[in-house]
Amino acid sequence: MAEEKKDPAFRLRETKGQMSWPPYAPGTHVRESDIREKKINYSWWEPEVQYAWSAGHAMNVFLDGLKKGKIMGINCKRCDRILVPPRMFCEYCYGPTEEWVEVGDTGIIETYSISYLDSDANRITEPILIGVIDFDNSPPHHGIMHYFGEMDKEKIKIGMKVKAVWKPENEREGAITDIKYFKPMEGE
Amino acid sequence: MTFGEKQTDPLAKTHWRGDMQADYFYPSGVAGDKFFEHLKNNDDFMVCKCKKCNKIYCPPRLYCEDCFDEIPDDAWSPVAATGKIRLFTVAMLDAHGEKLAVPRVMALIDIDNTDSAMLGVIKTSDLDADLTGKNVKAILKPKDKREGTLKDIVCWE
Amino acid sequence: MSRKVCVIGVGHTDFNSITPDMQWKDFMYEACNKAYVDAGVDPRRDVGSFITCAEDYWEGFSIFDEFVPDQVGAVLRPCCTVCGDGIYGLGTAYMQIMTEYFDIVAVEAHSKVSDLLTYGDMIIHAMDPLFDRPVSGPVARPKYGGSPKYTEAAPKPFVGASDEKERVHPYFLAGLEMQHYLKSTGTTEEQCASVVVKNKKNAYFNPYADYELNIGVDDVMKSEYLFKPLKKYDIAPNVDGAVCFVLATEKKAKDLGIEPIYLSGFGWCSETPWLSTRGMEAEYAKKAAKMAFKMAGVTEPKKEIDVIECDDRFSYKELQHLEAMGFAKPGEAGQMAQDGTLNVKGSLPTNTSGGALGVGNCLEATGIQKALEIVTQLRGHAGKRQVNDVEKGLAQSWRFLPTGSGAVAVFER
Amino acid sequence: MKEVAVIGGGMTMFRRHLKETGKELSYYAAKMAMEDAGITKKDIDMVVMGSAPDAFDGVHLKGENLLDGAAAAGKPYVRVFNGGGTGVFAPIAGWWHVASGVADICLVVCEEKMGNCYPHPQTAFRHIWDPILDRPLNPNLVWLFAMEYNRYMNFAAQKMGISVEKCKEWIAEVAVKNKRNAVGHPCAQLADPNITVKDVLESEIMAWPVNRLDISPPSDGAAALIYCSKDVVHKFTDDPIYVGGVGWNIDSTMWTNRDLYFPRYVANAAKMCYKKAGINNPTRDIDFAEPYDPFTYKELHHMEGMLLCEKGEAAKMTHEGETQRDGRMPICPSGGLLGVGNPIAATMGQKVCELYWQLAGKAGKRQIPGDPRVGVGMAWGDIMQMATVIALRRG
Repeated sequence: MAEEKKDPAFRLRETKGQMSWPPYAPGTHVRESDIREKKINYSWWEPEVQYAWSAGHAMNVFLDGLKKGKIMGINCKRCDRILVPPRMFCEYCYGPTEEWVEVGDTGIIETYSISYLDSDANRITEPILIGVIDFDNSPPHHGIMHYFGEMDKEKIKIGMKVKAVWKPENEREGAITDIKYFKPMEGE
Repeated sequence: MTFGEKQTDPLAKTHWRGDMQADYFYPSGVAGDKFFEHLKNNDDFMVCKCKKCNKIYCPPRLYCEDCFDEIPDDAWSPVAATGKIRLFTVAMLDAHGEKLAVPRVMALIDIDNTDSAMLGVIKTSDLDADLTGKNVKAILKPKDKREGTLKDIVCWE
Repeated sequence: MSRKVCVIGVGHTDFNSITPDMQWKDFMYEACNKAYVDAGVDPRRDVGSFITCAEDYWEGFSIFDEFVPDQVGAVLRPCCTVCGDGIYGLGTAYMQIMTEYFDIVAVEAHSKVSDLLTYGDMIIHAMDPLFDRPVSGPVARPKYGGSPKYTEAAPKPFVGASDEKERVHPYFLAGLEMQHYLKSTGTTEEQCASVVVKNKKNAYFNPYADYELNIGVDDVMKSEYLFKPLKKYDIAPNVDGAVCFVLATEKKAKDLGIEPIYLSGFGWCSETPWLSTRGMEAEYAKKAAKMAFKMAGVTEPKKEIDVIECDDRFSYKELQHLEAMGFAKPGEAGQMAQDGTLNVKGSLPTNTSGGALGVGNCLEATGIQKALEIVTQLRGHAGKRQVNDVEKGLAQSWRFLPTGSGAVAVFER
Repeated sequence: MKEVAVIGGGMTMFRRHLKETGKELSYYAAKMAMEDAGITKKDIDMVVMGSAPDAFDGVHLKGENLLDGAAAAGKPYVRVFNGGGTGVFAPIAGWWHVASGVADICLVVCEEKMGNCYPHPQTAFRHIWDPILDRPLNPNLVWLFAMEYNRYMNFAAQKMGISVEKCKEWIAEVAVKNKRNAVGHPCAQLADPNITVKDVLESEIMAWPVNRLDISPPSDGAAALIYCSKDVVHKFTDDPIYVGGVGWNIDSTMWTNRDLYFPRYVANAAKMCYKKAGINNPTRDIDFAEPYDPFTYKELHHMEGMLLCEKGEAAKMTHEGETQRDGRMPICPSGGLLGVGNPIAATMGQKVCELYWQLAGKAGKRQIPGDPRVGVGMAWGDIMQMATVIALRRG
């Protein structure tokens, strides 16, 4: 047990009138090793938390498009704006969106990161390249997040032109992962 | 019509599966740790009493929920792991809404000599009996198998 | 006080057991859009602040607040989430308007419970992890896979073992409470059954209700015991639905040419979360009602309130709440349900919308659905279920198992 | 509207794991604040709880579970939630309880127990992403901030006319400043009097450009604050600290549809707050600020959003020492999240309680020299979209 206080109870009255706040820090620190060695009593629980979210019409069209090798956006005519990923309404004018458009599968890197962490915060040696891609046919700063591949981590930069690499058609299932990653376009 | 177009294809893939699965660790806390540490080595409950409200808490607390005063170390004492059934119900369903193979009798048990109750599973074969007011005793795991959680209480009998 | 808060617009979706055609965003958008059209306001220009009532685990996101602004019209505007029932949202909106920061505030609450596959386990997850939850069953995940992975560097801590295979359904808590209610007040199971019959009948006249049913007390009594004495028909089934309210100052309402329905008082209260020391008398409803009546200047609730919507997600709850709020003496509410006092044409019309038993259990939207019914009644738009001469109405809700918290709102014309 | 005064604050130790349950932590913080104000549970009219995701503590409806620790058993109690913004949003909610005239005395408690989530608190963060567009890619939360960091850094470097590497160095100075400021804070998890820029730049890369010391790690902790209305404040103090104004604002969920270089939502929230607080010229009227600093660049990003400096120039201000405790505009004198720790909602302890302690002259070793009269606290949350701002003033 680390730093076990003699009196874990909080005794503020004794420090009344002191001018430095907080007067001291209530709490008992526990180290990760104390937990592993079961030096404190604890309970454990594994909840079952499963969902099946309704995708909604806009996402259905988008996912269906991915299956066919297309990235679909939708137009808000009032704002003259193509929304990618698509949605049923425009968040700026609060009106319904109208016309489906393909935005193509090429674009530029809006921003990126070179990650040495996986999704559970475990350290990895071969980094994951990840970033936001703005499509050529969508307005500036309208894109999606995805992986980059066939790319040198030394050479990646903001504004680089990239193109989607799709899974073979028979392996696509209507998911964002139907795109394997984005790779640099020739000349980059 | 709220939207420009609506879904009309009944065969469209409408749902997306996912989860929020994670495991959870719950330290027993200052008061809980005393309770479970005691339960690991003894067959009775360690409880505490608010000196101001004269309320005896089981499970014990660090502070009194009514007057919000701290409960000092010298207000702790053990009580026997026995009680009286205040309320009971016969649960037929599991958490998924399916029939339990064996119905489970769940009860709220007033712990003797305290002002508190605990939830518990009652071991009984008679599902139609009126159990209200019956005296029950906690059945604990063998001492070498106790882990310092509420699971050390197997059931009440 | 100089400012008065009133309802200027309401909107809702249909309530359905499943809603596969709409994402949660579309669903909320529909309700909000209808409310804004009803009030005649443009959310992007007129509405000052937005409030959503939601809990993460009901929705399936670690931070649900993220997924709110677009569909309620709150992009780049003040918007927040209140983890509570819809009536908590209404009260919050009331306070925000009273600070004079805003003139118009929108409140949204919804249930998309059909997205959640493990409903029972979720309520177990709300029980105290140390002293209540382990009673329900095994610690290890019993059914679905998909457990998190552990690495050698960060292994899984020691996990206890147990013999049971299944976790028990958390509605057993309601079974316990119902037993307490029946025993302490002398109410009978038949009286609870007549609440079910009444509410499911009322739902026939409510176009958005999803669980209308033409049954008699006998049918309810013959339905099987699931958590004795709680029977199958005593339990409100789950439903999807979204409701949005637009609240404004009295002056704004007049400017917009809308006859205001005043939110004249609200209150909420929480009892201790410990099942171990909590009474089972719905003390929360009593205190919340007291606070709301004080704010609304209601001195004789039984006389002054013309229509009541109270939480009836289990049939006995309606009776228990009526008694707690002072509309009946302990043990009398059951009699009132039986003799027709609580019917639409009775002297104390209760749950005219069909309540949760008729409309469905819509989680955090329960309270706001009840408020919606009160507003509909006060506006005189309730059609065949319209109560005559309504001046004041009360909506009450409970935060559901395993909590002891609830809220009350009083509306008047 | 009623004027609202702060009359008490409290906080617990911040650590990766604490032995206490969430309720007990809330109790410690609430009790400290109540002792500070000299009130008992009877005096409290209403209680507000601020707590971020349920998925950390591992309790559904966690607000309900925590309520007895927040002195709320038998009282009106509500929980508000804005992701990371909760640390300042809960005090804002407390403010409207009193400002609206509904309550005279309101207790605000913020609690977080991130250590409960296994295998790692990141596991819970995995579920904050869009389930269809992002979650199938198995994202890590740090990626998100790394991407924003990168976008911001490129913009700032260009604006200040320096190289990206130099800019990263200047940004790292934020970690040095805050971890040094935290020395003397009894609750601090990460105080380090000897840390240097080199240490920060050479700590392991998590997701470039974010290094380990650029991040504030997950913690357990709680904090509490007590408000009273101006009508009753004379019972507690002669020199009250008032809430000048509050503001909050949220941007679109679609973070990939926004330009990340500048936080528009912070600017909107700050403008709302400043307008109410009568702050016409933020750089002149504000004496010190506590912007949210879970990552080094965020402090700078938020300073710009809070209009405390020109867009893209906050790093320069830091480099020139203006944001030090004795500088022209002290930023995060408490040590911030980078120095004290980041139990999401409980950061109210640094972001609002600290304002109170500084203005009341109770901050001890951390006290800002001079006579601070106006302080601004800010928090930020959700998917880089929510900003909450509060201004406190003396007298």
